[in-house]
Amino acid sequence: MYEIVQDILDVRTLAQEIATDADGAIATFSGIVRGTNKGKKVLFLEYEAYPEMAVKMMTRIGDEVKETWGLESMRIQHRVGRVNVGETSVVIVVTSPHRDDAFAACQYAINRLKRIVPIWKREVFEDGEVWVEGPTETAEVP
Amino acid sequence: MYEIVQDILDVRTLAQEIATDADGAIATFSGIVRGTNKGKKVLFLEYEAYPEMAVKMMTRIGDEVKETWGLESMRIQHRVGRVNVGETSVVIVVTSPHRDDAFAACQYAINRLKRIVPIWKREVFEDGEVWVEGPTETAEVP
Amino acid sequence: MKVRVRLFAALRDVMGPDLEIELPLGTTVEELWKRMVADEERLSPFADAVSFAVNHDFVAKDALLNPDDEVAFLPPVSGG
Amino acid sequence: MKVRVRLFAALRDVMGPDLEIELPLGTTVEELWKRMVADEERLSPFADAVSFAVNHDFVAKDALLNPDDEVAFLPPVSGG
Repeated sequence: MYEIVQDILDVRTLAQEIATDADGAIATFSGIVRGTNKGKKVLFLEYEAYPEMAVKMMTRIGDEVKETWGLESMRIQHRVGRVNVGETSVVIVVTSPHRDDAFAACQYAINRLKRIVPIWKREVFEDGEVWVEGPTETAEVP
Repeated sequence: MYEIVQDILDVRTLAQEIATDADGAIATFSGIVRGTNKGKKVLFLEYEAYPEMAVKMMTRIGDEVKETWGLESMRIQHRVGRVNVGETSVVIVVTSPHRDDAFAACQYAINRLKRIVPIWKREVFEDGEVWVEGPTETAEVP
Repeated sequence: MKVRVRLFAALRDVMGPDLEIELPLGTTVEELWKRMVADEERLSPFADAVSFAVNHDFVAKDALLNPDDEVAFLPPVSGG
Repeated sequence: MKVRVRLFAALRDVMGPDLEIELPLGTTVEELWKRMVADEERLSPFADAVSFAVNHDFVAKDALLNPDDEVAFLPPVSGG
């Protein structure tokens, strides 16, 4: 359900694997690599993960979604390695009986992922590269 | 961009057709046919549209999304005819530079579609069928 | 004047998809609907539950009809 | 006792991915980090910017380490 992958499946396949007879809604989020950042042309991104902990933290997000919305049908795939401009780096799929829950859970999951899942991206430009740091929350336990 | 169709394209294809270099987020909503409604087993749904007006109203929703979030990259496809349990009846795809806008616009669009787009569904059960009516808003101009 | 009337879902089951109706100038969309309900008893369950559309846009009930308008009486929509 | 230290992103560029470190019993995760920063000048830019994880879970800075723990010092994450 929660995976660090080299290649992301398409969202229809992911959704079909989790949807049940009671579900009427699928909400998905896909992160795609932008061609520019702060005015600089991005060539591609390189993602690195702490895979064991990343899966554990994505599973925790799944538990939080289950606790808040009662939904057990969520999938997250995050790529590592090189991801080119226009390609998908992360996909979150939530299926639910009702659409408001699907949207809320999906949006919660991507926001949470960006805070607690140990994955880092390096932006590669024509003239160099840089590790991107998320918002700092020093030594906090998220 | 806004279509009444016999078959819905997969969301990846729809997204690829509208995403630009500046987009970093894709939010999608898919409506799928539930196997039961109010405890009764649903065999399938039959959707009927007023096609010319449906496209016009979906285009209006697109205009509203553009006005509110500045997003021009939305697609909506809604099926007509028989749609079986587990199949997708409607898909909305929004791409955006930022994820919060993508979610908000996508959620707005499906809520609005369910109020103003002239499409109706008939639920077919083992022992009969019934036209489903949305919330009544008599002679109101939505 | 003549207008075209289009009907959908439960209303289509009663009336068929399409009518042409001859009306006096100055008729409002609500007056046309009331006349149709008076003429066809099976429309009475829907009397207070339709929205009015003219030429593919919602209109208020007091909208005046014009020759060759395409009028539609819409049950509460249930797409999605 | 021995613990394993894993490093990622900019920290990995400085230190490599993986270390084994011998520590006295009763060492906290923050004490280990301070010792590493003291030993390796190139870690100083990150001194106040890491989160602590032990055995794949975030921990507070005063968490005591145990033999064979897997410790990680995490720069602010930037996935998504």
